[in-house]
Amino acid sequence: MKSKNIKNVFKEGPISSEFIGNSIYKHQSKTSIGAHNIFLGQVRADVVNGKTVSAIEYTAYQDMANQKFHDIREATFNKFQLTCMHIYHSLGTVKAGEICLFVFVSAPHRKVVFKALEYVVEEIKAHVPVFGKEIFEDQSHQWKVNN
Amino acid sequence: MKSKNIKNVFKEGPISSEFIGNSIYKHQSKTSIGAHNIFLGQVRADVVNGKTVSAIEYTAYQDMANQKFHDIREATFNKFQLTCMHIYHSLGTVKAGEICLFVFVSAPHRKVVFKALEYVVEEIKAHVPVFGKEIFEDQSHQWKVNN
Amino acid sequence: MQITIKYFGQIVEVTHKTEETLEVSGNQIADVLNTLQTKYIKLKDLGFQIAQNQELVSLNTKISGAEIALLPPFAGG
Amino acid sequence: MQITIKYFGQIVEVTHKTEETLEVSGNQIADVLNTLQTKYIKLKDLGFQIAQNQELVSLNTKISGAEIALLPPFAGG
Repeated sequence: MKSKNIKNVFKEGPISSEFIGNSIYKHQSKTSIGAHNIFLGQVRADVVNGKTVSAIEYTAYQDMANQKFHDIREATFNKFQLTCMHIYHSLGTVKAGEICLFVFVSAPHRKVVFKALEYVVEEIKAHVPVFGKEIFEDQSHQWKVNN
Repeated sequence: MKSKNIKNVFKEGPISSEFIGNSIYKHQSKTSIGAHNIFLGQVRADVVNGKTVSAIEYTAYQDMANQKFHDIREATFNKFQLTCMHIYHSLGTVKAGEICLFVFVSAPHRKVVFKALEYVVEEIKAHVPVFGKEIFEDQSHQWKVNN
Repeated sequence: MQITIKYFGQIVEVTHKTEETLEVSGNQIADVLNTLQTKYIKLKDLGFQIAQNQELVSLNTKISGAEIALLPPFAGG
Repeated sequence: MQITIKYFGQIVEVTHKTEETLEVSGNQIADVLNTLQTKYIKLKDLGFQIAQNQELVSLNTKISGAEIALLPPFAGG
């Protein structure tokens, strides 16, 4: 297996605002940082044919996904001068309004964090094998596709 | 005065991670949002001629600054399809490692939030009359200049 | 060759299982796909990519014996 | 004309006050600047922009009677 030293990016259920706040707090001891940029993916209550999405149930090919997250992380550190980067993705049920993706990049100066964050998020959307089942209020479902 | 209906963007002292976490929490009832992007400016402990910055003391031409923040807000909503936007800036003393700027943009889909956030931050840096006195550990100081 | 195959997302609605080991004859990924489409006719209606040993592969990639996975469209984030 | 003038940041280290009202003769912002540079010689060493009624103005802008401010380089964020 390739999964040596590969972090587990997944968290069961939604990512709480307390977790995010605490993650920000932990970076206040890193006084070389001047700029943080955070992306949060939140589950939308989309209406499809009159039915409203109430939650997304996430599954993943976890070994491959963690490998891809690792590769994205390495590529991002190679491309951009970042001080640190953190990625968390939900598995299982995340209700509408709850957060399913948390990407956090930090650097001494701001310009690089904008480019780095967008790069990371687009790479995740394109290359990480995560699957989302959109559950409607009547318990029917459809499969989410990134665009 | 032009300051009718102009929000006050300034907060006395640093912006806490709890405040940011709570602001994220409040957006979980807005279920049309799919993507948040957050910029945080953090005071760096820069070393200049062997002396380390321990804090920045912020002052501002407050009426003009709030008017500029308002103008930036209006321009951003005109340029980008956002659901909401929040800006907070510190006044007074913010120690190294603490947060002095919090910009929060949200939209149904992700692509627009990256562009909008960078636009807002660059506009703030260029056009808002805020002044920063970098205080060194020996209480001497120098004046910060954005670049 | 005995190959372990994993199924994800919408694919599981057709296979009704998340993993199985199958005997595959032939030496290309295309041969795996043929075996699977014979066993699960409805697979032909679904869009998916195929990974071998956690890397996306094409139909003419050689079968290595490593784990194969059928991956429907990604929906992370 | 009586003009209220505000000082910010490093400018205050030269004027030792944050605000004052001065009598200015002439009708352009350049005349305000001349008055100030006569009163505070060290102002010539500092970089700043001038705002009138909370908008940046140039030296040949007409004095409107509204509040004027001397703004050193911005350092927000």
